[in-house]
Amino acid sequence: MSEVVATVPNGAHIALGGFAIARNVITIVHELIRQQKRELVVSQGVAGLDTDLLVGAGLVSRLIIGGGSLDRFGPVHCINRARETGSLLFEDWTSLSLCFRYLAGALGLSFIPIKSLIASEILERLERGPGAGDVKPMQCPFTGETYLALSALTPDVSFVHVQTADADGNCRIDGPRWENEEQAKAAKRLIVVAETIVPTEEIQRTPERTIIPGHRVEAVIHQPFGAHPTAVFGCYDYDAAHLKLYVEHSKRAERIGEYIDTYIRGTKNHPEYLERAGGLAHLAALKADPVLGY
Amino acid sequence: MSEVVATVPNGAHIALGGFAIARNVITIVHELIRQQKRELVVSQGVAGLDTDLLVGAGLVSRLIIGGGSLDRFGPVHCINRARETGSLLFEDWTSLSLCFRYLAGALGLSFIPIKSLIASEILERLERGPGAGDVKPMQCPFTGETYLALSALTPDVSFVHVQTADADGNCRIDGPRWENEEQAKAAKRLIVVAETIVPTEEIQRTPERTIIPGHRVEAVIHQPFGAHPTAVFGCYDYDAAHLKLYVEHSKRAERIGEYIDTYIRGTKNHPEYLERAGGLAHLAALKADPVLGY
Amino acid sequence: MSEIRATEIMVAAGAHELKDGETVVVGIGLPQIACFLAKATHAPGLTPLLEIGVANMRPKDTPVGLADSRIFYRATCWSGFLDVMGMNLHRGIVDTGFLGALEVDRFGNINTTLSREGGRLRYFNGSAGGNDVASLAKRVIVIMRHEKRKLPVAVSHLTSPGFVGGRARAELGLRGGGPHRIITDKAVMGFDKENHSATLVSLHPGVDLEDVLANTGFPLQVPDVVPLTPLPTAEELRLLRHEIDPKSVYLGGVG
Amino acid sequence: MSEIRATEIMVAAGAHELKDGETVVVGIGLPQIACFLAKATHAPGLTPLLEIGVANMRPKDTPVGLADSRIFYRATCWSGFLDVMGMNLHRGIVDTGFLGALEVDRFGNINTTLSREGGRLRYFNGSAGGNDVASLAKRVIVIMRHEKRKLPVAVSHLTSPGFVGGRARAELGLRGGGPHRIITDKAVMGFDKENHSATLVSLHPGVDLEDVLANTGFPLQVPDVVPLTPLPTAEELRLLRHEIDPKSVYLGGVG
Repeated sequence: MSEVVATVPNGAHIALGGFAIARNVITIVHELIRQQKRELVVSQGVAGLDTDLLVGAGLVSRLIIGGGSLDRFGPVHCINRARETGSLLFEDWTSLSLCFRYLAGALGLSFIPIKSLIASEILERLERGPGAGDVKPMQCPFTGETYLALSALTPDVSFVHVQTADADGNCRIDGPRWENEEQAKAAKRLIVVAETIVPTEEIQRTPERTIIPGHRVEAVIHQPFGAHPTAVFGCYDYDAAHLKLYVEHSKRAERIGEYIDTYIRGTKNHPEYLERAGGLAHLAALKADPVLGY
Repeated sequence: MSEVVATVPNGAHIALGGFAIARNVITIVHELIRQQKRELVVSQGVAGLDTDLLVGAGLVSRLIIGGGSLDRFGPVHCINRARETGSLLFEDWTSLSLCFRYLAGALGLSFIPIKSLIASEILERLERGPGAGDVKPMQCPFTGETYLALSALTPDVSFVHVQTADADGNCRIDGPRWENEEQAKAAKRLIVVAETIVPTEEIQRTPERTIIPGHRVEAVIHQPFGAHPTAVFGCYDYDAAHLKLYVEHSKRAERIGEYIDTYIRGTKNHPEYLERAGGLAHLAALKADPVLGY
Repeated sequence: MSEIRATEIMVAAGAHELKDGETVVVGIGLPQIACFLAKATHAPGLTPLLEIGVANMRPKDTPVGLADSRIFYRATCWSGFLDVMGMNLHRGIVDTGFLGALEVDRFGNINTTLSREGGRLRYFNGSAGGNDVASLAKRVIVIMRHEKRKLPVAVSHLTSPGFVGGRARAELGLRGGGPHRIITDKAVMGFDKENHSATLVSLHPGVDLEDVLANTGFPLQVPDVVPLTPLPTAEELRLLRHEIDPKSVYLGGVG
Repeated sequence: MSEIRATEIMVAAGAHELKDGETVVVGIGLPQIACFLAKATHAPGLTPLLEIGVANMRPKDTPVGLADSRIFYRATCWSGFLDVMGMNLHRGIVDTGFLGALEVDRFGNINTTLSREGGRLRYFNGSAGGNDVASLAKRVIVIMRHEKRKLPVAVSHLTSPGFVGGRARAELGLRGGGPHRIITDKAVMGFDKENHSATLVSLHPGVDLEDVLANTGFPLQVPDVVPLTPLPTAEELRLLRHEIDPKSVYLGGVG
């Protein structure tokens, strides 16, 4: 685990597979913070606790996101504060435009056309900012229709948290998958964190459920409750109490450090973090109902 | 069934979801022949018995395919003969280029770039033939790399044979799916033939297996053995005896009519065809082993 | 039956805009509640889509947001952005996009990115799928609280385009039909076919015109005759209060 | 043990070209047999892909073709063209493309579309994924029968590009590395780094140079020293005959 994260160089472009408060790669985020990585470029469709923490801990120099939210628990305070103070390069995109950029990367295309972003201030800001080189108006060679061309997004390392994988990295993702597949397959390196490791025979029973085939995966990390305090459909619900506690800290620049010291820098690894976050008894209460999935 | 096929106008561009001798929409093909449709444009990744029959019966004026085969049972004789005699407009593409053209259609893009076809005689012939308006060299707006732009392919009606659907048209496809998803979602109208109809509650148990959501589907036709004599993974194997018999007829221009009269024009509907093709006892022998899937 | 809440009038008005058989991309909160209400009443064949990759969900518990597993319970399809936003929305088959907003201006431009309260810049969630939906859906319905500062002449940040600068959508290079309705706790607004500027469609019962005009930051076109917004029926209220949002997670406050 | 068949030498030679850990798109027939042999011996970490959307299949029965359910038995992933041909091949991560052919010329151009026997034009299966694989894989291996008419100076139809006109791949605008080996029932051929023309790599035991030259339609470059193609080991023969193709569906005749 820590060895895997150690292979991520400072300044790397990492992509995270979480969405708001669902399937965040908390295991990875915590370890990146413990190892005090610097100058990271982070891309993600809709940022959640994962990226908010990385920004709060000061690891990020540039953000490429379509949005950010902790759902009803509040906004991504650290990210928004960083924008307000201009402490990092910020690229504001949309869910579909980032998905298309990852898709282009996954397909080995250097660009892809799109019909959104057009006539918006999002585009104006991209054209004035660090994203200027990644958007360009173009015409369809056949119809002449005007599109916005987007450059492909190919992260150095993509991290995704899944419910089920085998030792070879064949991954199942249950519930909606937002841009997980395109993001994972666009990346130069792919690292998976799985709640459950199953034998390959189990994967072979329903190969149509394999969203990411093993030959694309560099490493599989087995970490139950690896996305806590965010939710993993079919495994456990989000930890409302812990999310409230997090927002209490993230709200103020001077308090986020407290959270990071207590729960991340103050713990050696994810199991220790889980202990500090309430331990087995507390986690047991979050376990998903097998029928409901939450 | 026959009402559904009756809604397909002469001259329509139809796309078929079969591949060689797997999951051909035989039910649909037979009915198109019984209704003596004319001037059809047919597109498909890799043509099989389905399109070979339509060409053999003289329904097709233009073919847009990436290849054709009946696997070890032989080539697609009717299609190849039509090319040799020049009796129809023929566009020769590749698996990926057609998949990309359907993908563009499915995404609402009027074009998509690709790095295959380049420097081949396939491209030369397309540029000289009816496909001339659908390929054009272009540069990436960012890297300047040269691509071949392909126009989107949006069939008037797409037909796909699936293992499982519910009454609303939510479809599962087991086994490999070639270009089924992109083709189905590129089409203006989508008609599904299913081996088994399950209650929606069953679809809701594993929504991650729904490849085509119901709101995209205009009609669902329930027809067990609807793909006979081709194979449907998990349901039944191809009918080797019948395929040999078909090839015996398709080999010679003067004999294909015999097959069509006996098995298609000479039968009122698919159940009657199945009777003539050997009936229950014969079909029972083709049923798939639940573990092997064939 | 207790007094009808403004939120209940809003979601009923939203529901009445949706036709049976439509495909609708819904945002979290009141849009989703309105969609479920329509589906439970006159539009059983409606297909609600969530940008994250969900079709036709039938939640039994009220979710706290788009990433809450509760919202995709009993869906008939789980996919991702590429299917919902790409192969449905960008494909051009989404009839209605149903959104919330921080600010909406006279031309239906939407801001979900930032606010400038007392000169201080504050950032919010950004677009996520909002800009994509506003750009590509055949029509867009916004549901929000009716406040002068939330309905300015021009949004402080144009996150999602309406009739930008009062121009036609085709002129802007956009495929989608653009803004259709703004539904607030006081009124329902639409857009003028000619000048694309906001016009009053109906007033909620008990709300007078002056109140609306005083609380609207942009010049609102008012027709000679302004009908009343139909109240939710008793059955609609029962569904909202006992089945769709029994804990008043969304109907409690104005989203 | 019965006499070693040419097909067995061919698939063994093909298997020896594949390294452990590689990703390989395989065609039906001898390519797939060679791939399974490599996986069963020195390359357990090899990932075979089928264009139709299959990864890492482990068939127990011999299929009649690419559309035969037998070939995708015990796969670890079922997807489609978009994943295998798009997100693997077009993405540039496929190490080897392993194909059959009707004709291959001195520059490794492949014809799978038509033949001109006695002036009569006959059409065959066309490209399917062949052109895509030849255009995009890092290197391409062709396995076929060694006949003068099947190895002409120039193919009668250039279905899939090699070093077209003897030009470098980059010059042609192609991303993939191009032809690497032609494996026949008489010899193994490669391509000259400079002029990109076919060169002899090894002769199968018992085949003499004159035989090869007499049965090759194009001028074949011959190095001073021509090694012998290693014969399959006893273990490789056992695997081929008893596990991989026990019914000799493919090993019976030269594919």
